[in-house]
Amino acid sequence: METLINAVTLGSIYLLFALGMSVAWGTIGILNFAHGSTFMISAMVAYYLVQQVSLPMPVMILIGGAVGMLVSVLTQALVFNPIQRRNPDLLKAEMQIVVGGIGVASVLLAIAQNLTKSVPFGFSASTFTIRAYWVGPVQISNVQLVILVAAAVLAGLTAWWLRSARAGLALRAIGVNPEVASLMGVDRGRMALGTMAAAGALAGIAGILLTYYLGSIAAETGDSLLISAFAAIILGGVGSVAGVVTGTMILAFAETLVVTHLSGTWANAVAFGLIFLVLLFLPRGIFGRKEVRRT
Amino acid sequence: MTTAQTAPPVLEAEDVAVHYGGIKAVDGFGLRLPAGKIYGILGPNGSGKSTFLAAVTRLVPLTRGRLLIDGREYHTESPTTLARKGLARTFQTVRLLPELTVLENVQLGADTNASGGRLRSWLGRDKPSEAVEEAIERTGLGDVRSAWPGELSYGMARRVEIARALAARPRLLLLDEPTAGMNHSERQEVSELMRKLRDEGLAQLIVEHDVQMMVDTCDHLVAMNSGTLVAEGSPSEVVSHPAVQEAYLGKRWRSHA
Amino acid sequence: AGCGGDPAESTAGEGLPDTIKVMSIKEMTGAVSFAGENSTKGVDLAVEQINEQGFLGDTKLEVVLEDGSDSTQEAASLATQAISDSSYSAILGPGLSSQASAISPIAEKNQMPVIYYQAGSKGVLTGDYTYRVTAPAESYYHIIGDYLAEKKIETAALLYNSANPTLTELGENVVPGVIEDNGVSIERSDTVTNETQDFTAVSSQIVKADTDAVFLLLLGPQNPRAVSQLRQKGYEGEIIGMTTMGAGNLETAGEDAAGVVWPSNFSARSEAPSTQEFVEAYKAKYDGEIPNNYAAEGYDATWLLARGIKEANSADRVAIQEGIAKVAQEGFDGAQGPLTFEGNDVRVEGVLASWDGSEEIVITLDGS
Amino acid sequence: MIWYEANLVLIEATFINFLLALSIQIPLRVGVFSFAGVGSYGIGAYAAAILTIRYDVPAFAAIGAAVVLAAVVGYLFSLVVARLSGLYLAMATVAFVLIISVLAVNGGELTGGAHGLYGALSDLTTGGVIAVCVVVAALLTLTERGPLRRRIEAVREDPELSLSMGIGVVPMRQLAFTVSGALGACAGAMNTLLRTTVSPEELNFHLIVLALTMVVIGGSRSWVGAFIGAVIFTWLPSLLSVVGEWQGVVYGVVVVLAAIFMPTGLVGAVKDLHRRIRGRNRTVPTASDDVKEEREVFETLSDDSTEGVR
Amino acid sequence: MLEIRDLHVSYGKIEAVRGVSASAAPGRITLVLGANGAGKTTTLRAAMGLLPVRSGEVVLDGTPVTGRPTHRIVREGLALVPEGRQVFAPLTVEENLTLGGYTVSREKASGTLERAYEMFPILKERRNGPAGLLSGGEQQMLAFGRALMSSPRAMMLDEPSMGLAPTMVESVFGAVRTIADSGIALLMVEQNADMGLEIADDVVVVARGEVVFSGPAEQARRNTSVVRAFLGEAALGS
Ligand SMILES: Nc1ncnc2c1ncn2[C@@H]1O[C@H](COP(=O)(O)OP(=O)(O)OP(=O)(O)O)[C@@H](O)[C@H]1O
Ligand SMILES: Nc1ncnc2c1ncn2[C@@H]1O[C@H](COP(=O)(O)OP(=O)(O)OP(=O)(O)O)[C@@H](O)[C@H]1O
Ligand SMILES: [Mg+2]
Ligand SMILES: [Mg+2]
Repeated sequence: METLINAVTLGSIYLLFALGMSVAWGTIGILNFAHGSTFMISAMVAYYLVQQVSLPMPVMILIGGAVGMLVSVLTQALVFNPIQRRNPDLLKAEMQIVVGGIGVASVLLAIAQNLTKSVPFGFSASTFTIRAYWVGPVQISNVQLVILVAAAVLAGLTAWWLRSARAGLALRAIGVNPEVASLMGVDRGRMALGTMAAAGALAGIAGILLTYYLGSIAAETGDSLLISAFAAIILGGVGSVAGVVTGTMILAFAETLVVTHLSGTWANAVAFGLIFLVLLFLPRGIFGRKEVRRT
Repeated sequence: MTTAQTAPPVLEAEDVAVHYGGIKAVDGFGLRLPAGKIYGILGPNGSGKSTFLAAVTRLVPLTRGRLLIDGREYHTESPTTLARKGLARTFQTVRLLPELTVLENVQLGADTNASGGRLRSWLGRDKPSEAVEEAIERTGLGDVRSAWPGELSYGMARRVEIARALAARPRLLLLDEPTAGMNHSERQEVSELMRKLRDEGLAQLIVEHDVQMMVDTCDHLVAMNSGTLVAEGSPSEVVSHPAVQEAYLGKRWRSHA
Repeated sequence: AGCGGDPAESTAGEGLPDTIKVMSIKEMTGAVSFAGENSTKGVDLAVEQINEQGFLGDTKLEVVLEDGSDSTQEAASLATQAISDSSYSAILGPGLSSQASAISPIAEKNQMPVIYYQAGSKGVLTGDYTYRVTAPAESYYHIIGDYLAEKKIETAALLYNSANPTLTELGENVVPGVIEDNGVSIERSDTVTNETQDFTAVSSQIVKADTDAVFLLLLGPQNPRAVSQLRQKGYEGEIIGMTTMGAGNLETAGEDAAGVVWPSNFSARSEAPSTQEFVEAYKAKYDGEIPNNYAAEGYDATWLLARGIKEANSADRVAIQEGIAKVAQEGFDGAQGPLTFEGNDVRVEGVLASWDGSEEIVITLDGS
Repeated sequence: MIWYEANLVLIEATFINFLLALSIQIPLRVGVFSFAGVGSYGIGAYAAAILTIRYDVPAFAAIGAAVVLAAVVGYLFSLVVARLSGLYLAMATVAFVLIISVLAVNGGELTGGAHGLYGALSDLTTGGVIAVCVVVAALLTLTERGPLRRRIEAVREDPELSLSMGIGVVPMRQLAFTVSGALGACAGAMNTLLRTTVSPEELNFHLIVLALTMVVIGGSRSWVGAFIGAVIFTWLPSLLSVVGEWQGVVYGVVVVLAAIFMPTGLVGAVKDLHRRIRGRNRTVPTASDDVKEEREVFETLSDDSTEGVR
Repeated sequence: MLEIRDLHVSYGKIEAVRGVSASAAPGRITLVLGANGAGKTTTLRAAMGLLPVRSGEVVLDGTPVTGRPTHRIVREGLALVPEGRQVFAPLTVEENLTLGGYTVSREKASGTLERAYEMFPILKERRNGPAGLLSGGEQQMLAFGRALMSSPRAMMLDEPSMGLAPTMVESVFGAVRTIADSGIALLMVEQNADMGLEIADDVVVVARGEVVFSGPAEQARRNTSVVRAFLGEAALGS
């Protein structure tokens, strides 16, 4: 039972992290490799602030979200947008965007490594203290609760927005063919900026919550999450919120089970082996849309 | 041409069906295309013409039916072997390779049956073959041979498609709306080209919505609707067939007949 | 290279040139820059002392710092540059095993003395020319024994990083040996990898096993996380670690980490006179900053080299190697206390360090 | 000569990285987004190390064996992932790489576990490495012109069209996986023999990222691109050490600028320039006389007015 | 009123359009004719802001829209049915149509949606299937229906009859006439000159990037011989 809670919490963290990445990728077609660094930089800025003034958790979350949003918007405006402008074909631009993201990630990582010397940092200066509660035989901490609730609410909101709002449809249209989307009156630049802002905010929030939960993170933490998130999104199927949720949870469960019952060394092998197997049977992930192709 | 009558048809399709779940794109359609003839398929939008061509070229799996080239069945063979047997086709949408010039796109068609060993054909010296030059000349692409596909207007791009198919020097040519996007005089040029090719012995199967051109060009028309055959015969017979008139032809043609 | 100090022309015993140039390859940027940074401070202090004391007579020791970052290729390339530049007499090597393993064969082949710090993997010291000033934890880890006895520990759990060679060696062989030698039984043994961020699941398991102690053999940044999460999960037993707990790594865990102990090759609180001398000098040079193990190792590496040079009385690489070998045979007192050598690898007595919630202290056991 | 010796490691690394980049580029050229080449790098590295350490096999025999092994693995892998495409395939290949690295960590005696293997002393020289690269580049040149190039273009851009033109898409892809495996293994094996060690740490996500960056920034259509990418990303870190602690930032900025301003890689950028120059000299197939004639024809049409005609 | 005045468009050094002028008044259809590569598509795309305009002006109801971003031009009330269908293949038919009405209110959109379905029943049948699986002609209908959804003031059609069966061509042209009659200005590029001329009010003929004739359709219909000379014998049917 406790393993279940632990796994769901880990899954929720992956989810918070992967959600923004998945939305940007599945709609406007931006696979942002700087997502991990955005996440980390948000936590780092919040850390430096909380060293100055002791802040409560909600304020920290707001700060993280704001920093993430800012970083992400800047990345879009300065890197991805110019790439797309020069390369109207989304598919062709995809690779450039990945590499551009890698570049941004190295910039952010280098800054953070320089400032922190890769020594882990945490929010022990925040006014928030972790408490654990016993619910029956199960122990759950207040951070875990916040994470679970945040993940559920944010994923729900995202799903609802993508499904019901016309903006969600417009985003998907941009992902298919930006030029024709603009013929429909969709302002691609603004939509892309908005999406990246939301994705960045999600990354920032995830950064703050994860730091609270783990106690500390280091400059490199974002990068290791990136692979997991990428894997989870693919596993679930790109472009579907249900897919990310499923993907992150499966990954978290697999890892947790392996760590507790087998050996941590094999966690990666089992998790990725699982993804590999799933893909062999479902080549477009669990909830992935089939490719529309005909002669 | 007595042999043409006794020899088996170049292409024979019998009771072909292609179903996608509940959608029966083709549902029991067939034809026999003799050597050196132009056959045309007419039919409303969505009646299954393109799907039939895809089935014939083995690009989609058959739900049922029989396919024969020169009297030999080929349902299990891959599309690649068909190409080597002398079957070439164009697609309804323009499918040029953006990073090759017009000339190279056409050359690609000729690569299929380049003479000499495979190794030589892959690695040997590369000069546009006679077939390529001829295809370019016949489709009037001389001026744009070194252009990139992205720089072509729609109608020009369609010609490159035709040239690419011709460069393979096929024995059987399938054309899906070859003249869409061309104006009448351009269509006539294409029509003339097809007839000339027929006289040289090339069997052709054309899908096209320009009825006038089809009547002028084809030796034989087949009309389909909802995946099945509704009429078959000489062009004049088919265009005056009531079912065809009802389902397919516009007022103009109805009043004609 | 025109001046008389061209080591290529001088031969052993011919006396020392005006300056002896040494390349220091350290990780100044990238994921382990904290180690390079601190080590460099130790090196600088040692160089300052050596030159001020006139330890090498009129000869000055000149250390050229190069950044090998966390890249194997960079470090190896720098080493080749040093080797092909005849004005360099030796290399103060990097701290990552991967870098060191790449440099060792090159150094051996080209007869260039190299002194590493950290770099605990097996493949690092493969020949005569490579030395290491960080004692492997296995050589002093047994000092935990008394602590186990005093705390009456009977059962233990083990959590180690199995992707890191040093930690794997400890987790699979050394620590279980030490534990069992002291009559403690191992109830659980879990592994994590370099990427592991979340220790909650494994913490839950350890808490469930309810052992008297848990041994954490993890990377620096993983330590505070694992400690916090163990405590959050309600673990109340002893937490015992290894040197990666030092160097301020537990700081972010704050109170949660209070009482964590680990056998260490170095602690600024150690009572060894040579250690205290070093600590004082270090504090004086760096605004009262307390040195950590990386600084001490950098310092000892530099002094080992200087002693070797003095012994050789030459700037020649081969002679220096022989000089270092002689010094190693005798050992000397350094920042880490009395140093002895086993082959080319250093040995120290070790101290039992602990985190008291805000800083690192040394534990002296009064029992038995 | 001094320069050569001092930078020998980087010179060797350039060629190794060149082969590694090719192992990503070859599949990309046929439209397959596969990082399996990086996994083959690991296979090759370990195979060569084991053969050299345990069996004392001569360098080129060890490399050859590693290459054959990885080529076979690459081929089998292509059969397994036949149904995958795009980034889904990319993920599967990333999984392949990570699984190989986990296997290396857990390989016990055979792979030396987390320590890896060391002491793989061999007689491989820099000259040997360069010779191999020259041969590879020469062979690849043959795929970049004439019919083979057209086939590769076709398979990448439009597999279905390729089929209908008699080009076997599946064999082409399998071939790409096989060649990619061979090249990756060659890089890994030679690197191990030059450095005499291999450790599982080398096989990580960063190696994938490095290989991808080299290809995309150098150019993904020609081996020249891979080579340029290898040169840039092998030497850039060293060159950047002059900017000191901010080198990581500058490195990132360079990557970003390249991604923005060279959408088709350096090689592509040069080609585009060439194309533009050529385009300038090409005249539009237009003769104003023609238009005049046509206009005259229409003048007769508008007998009473020429309204609207310019 | 849509006016294109003296438009010049180049691809790099190649001048594809050299001073094309054309206009469409509300309720009227202007037919643009011209051979392959004459520059028709280029003109429409440039007017829509999809290509940079070198010189010249595009004016919609007195407001110059030249050089504005495409989505702004759409909001001004100009719509384009692009050449070659260009439907959003992975989106469903209904989603494609909904996107067409992106700039108008939901109520208005649902009204036009019904109209589009009435016009093309097959679209209604397939409304939950991906647009990319439709046949060529069905996609053309979808593209046309999608443009209707934005209830534009002026509309440009690039070969709307391409790939349509004769009956469908008739109904599309019928629809085009109806739309024009409802007060929308229409500029239509068509290769099907004879049927195009039947519903057109004005004609512009383009050759090699220049206008060679512009005048009322009536004139062209009267002087069939000239049009034939230019467009070929079959241009006006037999
Ligand atoms: N892969 C597929 N999945 C589902 N339905 C399909 C698929 N391919 C074709 N269809 C449907 O089958 C029917 C026949 O399509 P096809 O393209 O063959 O028509 P067509 O006769 O070529 O029409 P057009 O003249 O418009 O090109 C259409 O209704 C189409 O939507
Ligand atoms: N991207 C491009 N780069 C360079 N030249 C181009 C480009 N697009 C079109 N052209 C050229 O511009 C001219 C006009 O093309 P456009 O597509 O406007 O013709 P069109 O009148 O629409 O022809 P069609 O009836 O065949 O569609 C042609 O000569 C074409 O080759
Ligand atoms: Mg069709
Ligand atoms: Mg056009």
